[in-house]
Amino acid sequence: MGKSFTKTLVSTVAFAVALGAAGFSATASAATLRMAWSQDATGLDPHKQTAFSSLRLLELVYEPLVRLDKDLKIIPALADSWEFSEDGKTLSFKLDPEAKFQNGNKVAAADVKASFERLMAEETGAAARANFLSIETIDTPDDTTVVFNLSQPDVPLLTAMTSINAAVVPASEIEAGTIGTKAIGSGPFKLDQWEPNSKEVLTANKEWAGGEVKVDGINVSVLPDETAILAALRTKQIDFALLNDPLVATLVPNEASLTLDRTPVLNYHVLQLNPSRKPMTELGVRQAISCAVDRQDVLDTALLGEGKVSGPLTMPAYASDPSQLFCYERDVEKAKKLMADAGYADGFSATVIAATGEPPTAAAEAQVIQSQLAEIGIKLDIKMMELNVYVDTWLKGDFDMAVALNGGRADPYSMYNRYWTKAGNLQKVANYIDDTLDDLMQKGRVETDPEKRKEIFAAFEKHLAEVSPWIWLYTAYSYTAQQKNVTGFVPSPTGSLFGLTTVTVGE
Amino acid sequence: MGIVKAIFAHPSGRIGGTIVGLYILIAFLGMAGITPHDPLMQFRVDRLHAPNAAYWMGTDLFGRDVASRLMVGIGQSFVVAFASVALAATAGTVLGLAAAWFGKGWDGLIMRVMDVLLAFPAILLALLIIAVVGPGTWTSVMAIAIVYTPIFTRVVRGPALSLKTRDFVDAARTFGSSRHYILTRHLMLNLVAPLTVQVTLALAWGLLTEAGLSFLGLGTQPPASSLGLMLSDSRNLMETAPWLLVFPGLAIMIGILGFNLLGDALRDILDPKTRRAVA
Amino acid sequence: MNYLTRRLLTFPLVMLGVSILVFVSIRLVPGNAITAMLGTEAGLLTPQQRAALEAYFGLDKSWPVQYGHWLMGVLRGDLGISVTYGKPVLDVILERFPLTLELALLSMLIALAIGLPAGIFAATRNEKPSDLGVRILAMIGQSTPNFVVGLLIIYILSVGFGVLPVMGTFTPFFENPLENLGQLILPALTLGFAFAASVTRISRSSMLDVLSEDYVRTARSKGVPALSVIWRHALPNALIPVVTLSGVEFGYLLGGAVIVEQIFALPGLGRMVLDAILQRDYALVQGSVLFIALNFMIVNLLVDLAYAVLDPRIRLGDR
Amino acid sequence: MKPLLSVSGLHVGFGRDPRANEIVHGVSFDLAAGETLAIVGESGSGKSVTALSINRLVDFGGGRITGGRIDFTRADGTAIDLAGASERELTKIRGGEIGMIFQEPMTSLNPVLTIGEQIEESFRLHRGLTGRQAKAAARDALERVRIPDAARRLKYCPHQLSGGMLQRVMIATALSCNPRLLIADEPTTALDVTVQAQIMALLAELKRETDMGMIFITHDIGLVAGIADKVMVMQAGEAVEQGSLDEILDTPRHPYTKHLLSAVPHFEAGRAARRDYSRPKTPATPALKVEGLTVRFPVTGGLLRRQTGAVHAVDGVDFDLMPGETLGIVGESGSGKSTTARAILGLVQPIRGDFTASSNDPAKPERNAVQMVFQNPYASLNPRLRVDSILAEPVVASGRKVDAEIKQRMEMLLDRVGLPRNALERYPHEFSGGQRQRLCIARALMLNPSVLVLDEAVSALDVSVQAKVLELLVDLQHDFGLAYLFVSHDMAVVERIAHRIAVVYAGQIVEIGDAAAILSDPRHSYTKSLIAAVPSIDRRREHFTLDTRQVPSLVRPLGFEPPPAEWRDIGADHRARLEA
Repeated sequence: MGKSFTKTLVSTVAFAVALGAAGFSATASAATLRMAWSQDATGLDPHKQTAFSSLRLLELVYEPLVRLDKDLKIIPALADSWEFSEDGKTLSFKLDPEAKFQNGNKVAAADVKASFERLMAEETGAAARANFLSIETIDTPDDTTVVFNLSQPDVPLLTAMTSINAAVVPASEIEAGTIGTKAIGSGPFKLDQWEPNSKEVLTANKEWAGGEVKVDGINVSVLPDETAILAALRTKQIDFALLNDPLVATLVPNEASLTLDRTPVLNYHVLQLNPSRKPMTELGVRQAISCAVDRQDVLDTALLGEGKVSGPLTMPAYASDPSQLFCYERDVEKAKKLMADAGYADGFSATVIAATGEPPTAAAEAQVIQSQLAEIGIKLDIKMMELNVYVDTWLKGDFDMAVALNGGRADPYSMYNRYWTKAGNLQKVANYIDDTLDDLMQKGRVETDPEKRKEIFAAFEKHLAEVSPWIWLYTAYSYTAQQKNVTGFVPSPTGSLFGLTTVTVGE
Repeated sequence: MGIVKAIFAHPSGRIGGTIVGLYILIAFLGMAGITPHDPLMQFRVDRLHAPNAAYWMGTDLFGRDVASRLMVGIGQSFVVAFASVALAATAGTVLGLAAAWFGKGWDGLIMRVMDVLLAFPAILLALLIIAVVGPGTWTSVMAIAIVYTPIFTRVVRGPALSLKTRDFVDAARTFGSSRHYILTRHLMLNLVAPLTVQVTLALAWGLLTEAGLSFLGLGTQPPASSLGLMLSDSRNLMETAPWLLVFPGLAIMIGILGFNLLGDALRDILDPKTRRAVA
Repeated sequence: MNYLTRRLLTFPLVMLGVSILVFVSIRLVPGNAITAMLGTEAGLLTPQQRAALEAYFGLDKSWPVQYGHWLMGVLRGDLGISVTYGKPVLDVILERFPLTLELALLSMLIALAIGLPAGIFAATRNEKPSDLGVRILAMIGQSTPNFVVGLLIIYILSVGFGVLPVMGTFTPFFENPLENLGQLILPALTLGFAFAASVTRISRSSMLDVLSEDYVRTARSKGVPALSVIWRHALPNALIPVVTLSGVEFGYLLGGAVIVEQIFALPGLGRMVLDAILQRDYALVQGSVLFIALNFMIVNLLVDLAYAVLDPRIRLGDR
Repeated sequence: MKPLLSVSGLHVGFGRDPRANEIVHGVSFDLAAGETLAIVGESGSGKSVTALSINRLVDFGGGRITGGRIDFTRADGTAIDLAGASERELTKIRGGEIGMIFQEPMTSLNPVLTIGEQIEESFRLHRGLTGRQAKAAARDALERVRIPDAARRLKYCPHQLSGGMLQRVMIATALSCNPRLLIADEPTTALDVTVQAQIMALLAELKRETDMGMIFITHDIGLVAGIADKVMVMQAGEAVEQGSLDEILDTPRHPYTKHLLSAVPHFEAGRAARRDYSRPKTPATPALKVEGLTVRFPVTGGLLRRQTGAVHAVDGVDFDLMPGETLGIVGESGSGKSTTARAILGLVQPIRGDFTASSNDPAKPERNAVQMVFQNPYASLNPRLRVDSILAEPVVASGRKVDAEIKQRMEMLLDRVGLPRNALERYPHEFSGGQRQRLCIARALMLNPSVLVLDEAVSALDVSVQAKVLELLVDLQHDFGLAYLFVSHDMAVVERIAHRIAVVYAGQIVEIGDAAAILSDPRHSYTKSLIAAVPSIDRRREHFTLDTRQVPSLVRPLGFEPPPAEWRDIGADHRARLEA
């Protein structure tokens, strides 16, 4: 009995290992990039999807008229060239005559017009519509020319058009109502297969007008646990991976066969205050909080130092030296004084909300901030929420404070008009009305001279930091980890994976 | 206190009883704030310190003392486990007794409702409850309690049905004893034994479930600590700071082991079936 | 069999309860498909846009109307369309189900293959050191959260041995059995670990009970050899609690093993429902919970049938 | 000639330290082939352990032989000391050379295997028979124990057969390989008297057919008379006396043997009936009067559980019971005697019938006039309540406060039933079976009832305890003027306590009247067979005859009403139902 039991156990284990080993040998063809990410796309409609995880997939399939390069300069995509009229009220594009949809049809001006009209139609429900409100009419003088007639000069419009939310889709597909179920774009890859939250199979688009794709295709696996992604990298199951969690990403360099790329991103970590709620209504209290938070310490603890302390403007072209901003050096004494002056010498209690796992460091950030603010007598209660509950609460502005990771844009106006202009869509989230801020935003929007724009937004940033409706913390990195034989990836601060078009998989 | 003596006379009861006793002591110390360090104090210069003389079990990402957090965490996990099991046992007892005693339609109704709860995937049920109410200690208590209520209802209903036909209940009826008297004195008192066993085992389950919920980010909320939360926080630091996984992991394993051993011992002691005479 | 038929008749009732519970609870959760899709950008929507999207997601009607509509569909076999997958809910479920079913079967197989012999062995060595050894192992197995087991397996294999089965995909068994088993063996072991421990414990105690029964003594008095006493006389009687436990456990596993699926990146039912809840895919949540509940009840019915196979008193009895 | 079995100085112990925990202290006896040895003793005397030591089954119950020899002569003439034999050899001997049957036929057969499979197994193991041969052999074995329709019964599972049938199957299995020694451990204790008689007859007949030695273990010295050649009396692990059947029964020497023979109720065909009461000649108010009591349980079938028939558990029972009188209700299991008792206490709802009880004390409510004592003293006391709470329960139920007067009554009753006063602070498990039954009686008397229903009240007790409890009951009856309704299957016990007897068969009274008259001169055929089946020391080596009559089914179609009973008067107080 004893023997047979031991035997059973041994043979079971042996069987398991044998089976396991059988699975290990499965490899894809050399020229196909095996990729993994932890969050999958949530839908295929480029106009409607706003989740970053969706956009980075759709960017490989669809194309906008123009796109941003790694330095956030606007470069041609479907459009070969473009120009603003003198008065800044018309914007015309010349399309690449070679550009073709994956169904074989040429990308025509009519497709562009149809795409933007769809985007603008309220029944589409496209959130990005808000960025294109200045478009009045669209003319298509010929097959390769598109002219946008604007209600007022709108410099940030062009930057907004780099978003995949402004992708050009086939007019015929709009007609057929199949946008969102079939992905037919003009981009470098075709989406052959999509099993949500499981995997994507992409093949290179040989007809792509933008150049030659170096890999045959990309197989994406969705591995929700990032430690599993790391394990898969170590065992060479995947060639390339996106990582979010700095705790995991920092382990990659320990592995001789792997390389880790860090790219500073535009998205910013922020502690949002709600200036409509007492005592955050007091400028002194907000400033005290700003002074009491040690941004570098939060970064060092929650993100293991993986990032850069930053002011509100995160795009290199506009960013200023954060040390020049209000209270970016921690000053507890000043904070205490500010509190006392505002009548809160004994501090107060407040609740801070944070989303579970989004970003993965949210809980840690909240805890460090909690301990820092405790030093000036502010008692924070952390309330973690499932992402959708958080979003719901956030949109209602129903919080004292919120730990957030907000999206950055290449243009300061598109990035912040929703919060800090009087008509901003998310004004009720920011809950802070400031004439100076609104004024500077409006000036920045119509100013076409880059140098003057820079000055305007520098003033905007300085004022914003000083009135402290929010406490900007830092920007983190986006991480890509790859095997040593994977070369040529060009990362972008927008987090775009468009750089995969130049990747080669070596032997 | 014959039962304590009996537990300590039982070989696995001795181990289980000692473990559980020790844990309860630790939990009380933790709750009372008698810990080596302040469990919330972030010694940020000492982040991710390996175990040493000052920090017996090392420090975590924030430089908090793991040993102190473990003590508080055991307390927190115990509170969740005890409270949820107590709720479930109470609800289950009331429902199970009602089903057994009133029979017929009531039995059918109660048991069908329990069937609904049982058929509803447990983790999803917990998830939905937590999503509706928002995560937190008392939400997880409620969620775990609701998941366990049908189990306790079944545990009570079966023996209650058989107790109902026992001679001493018949005897009580011949005296004309009141329903209340029969339910409390004859049924409840005799259900104490099977319930005790089930409660002990459910406590072990409660600890595991709390850990599972915390792993999904739905249990105890930071900066408070619980065994499950400490474990789940440690998973991405498993390689950098293994002590963050090892100590809470061991703590939860030994704790559950303790409850299981104690439950087994109680089963042996309280269940007349295993006391069967030889030959 | 009468009993089973009566059980079958309670199915619709329980299903109705489950359907109401899931319908209401998923709607009580803050946030909806719109915020799930758009995140904070949902704040950019104009009222008209929001109304259009609500109509698109079917959120514009009152709850009772939505429920009635859905229930009518369910009765016709139409569980609705999943908004995340853009496919009929039933199709999505049936795509994920083979994995979940196989994983559950495999874990149960592992649990029974290890647990049953171990439990019987321990029972025959009652209170001897080898019995204590098995019991302690079983206790440890039962005491370890399965995500710890899973993470450790992954860590040890990937760091220690540099090997790991392919994760994130699922090859149907009949397409490539070896690859399929390679993908599932580790998660199945992870799940089977605690499962085996429970089986060990229950089979040990039930075997101990049976071994002290009168008919086992009778068998011995007839000169039946020790092994035959165990396999022929005791085991069939000892199996009933094991079948109950395995059935319940298997029933739960058919609902998907959320945590293990998450760790091993398996596209199973559990993660699908979790994602569906997170993405507020109401139709998918409702459909899959209904599906899981039905499976659970069917498994319970099968357990009852297994009793009848094992025990002639139930098979032939006049219950 | 060597004896078949020679046990000398057998010591058996249990647990971790078997020597310290000894149950059998040096038992010795011899048994020749063809001889029957009866081992008689009460529970805890070590008689079963002694028997189980012979084929070493005691090993599996946690026991160990710590001393002595068990020499057994095998079929090939070689001798073996079973006390030291290896498990390998024992496996061959068990079943092949030593067969064994047990007390509980219902639990001693494997519920998941068919009768056939279980009998065949012996043939496979010891005779090497397989397939059809084994099947044929099993059928022969069943026929040998007089089971009708044996071929079909082979396919039955144990739960489909009655206890008597199962015990025959056990015997068939044990005897299948013609063992040289049969150990029968209380083989009839769990059976009804008439079935017991049949099993005894069967054993006697089979013994005559073969040259088998037999060890017959029983607590009932009356049963021994019919079958044993030699008797060994055991008490507390020791053989206090052994000798030939006649020696032991006629000239017992050891006090314990004498006690067993004298103090224990033995059936004496009415000669031992009580003569301390006679019915008043003039009509008086009965303590309890039952008229046309009818209890039916619905039988349902089909999906909708529609009622398809009814079990006529009690059908038109009438009797009356005078103060100070005992009516014994006798019958076998399933006859409806317990249901009658339960119906009177309101534990089951009769569909028809009246009963009126009159109280001793006009001030007391009538509903407390009837109290009940149950069969199993272990089940009828809530193990979690202290004795004072148990005794207080009827008082609390009747709405009274537990005051000093009640406390006093508790103590008085404890005194009266022979329990110490400090019993009040103890729990039921601290008492023996007999003491618990005394507690039950005290509890039933708390409300000063006029009628006590005793449902098999002494059946679960050891024989010598039975006698004492019966004595107590008689005393109490005199002191309190109680009327007893004494329900029992045991004729010997009923004889000691009843003034009048009602014989119940298939839910109906078939004969009722003066106890002495009925027991000495039964008229109804059922009463006759019942009395004939009762074992007794007077009926030494009596040959029982086989009777395979089955108890009729009590299930009747919906709406069935039995024809009204017709009675024949035999004596002043003795009448029997007319038989068709």
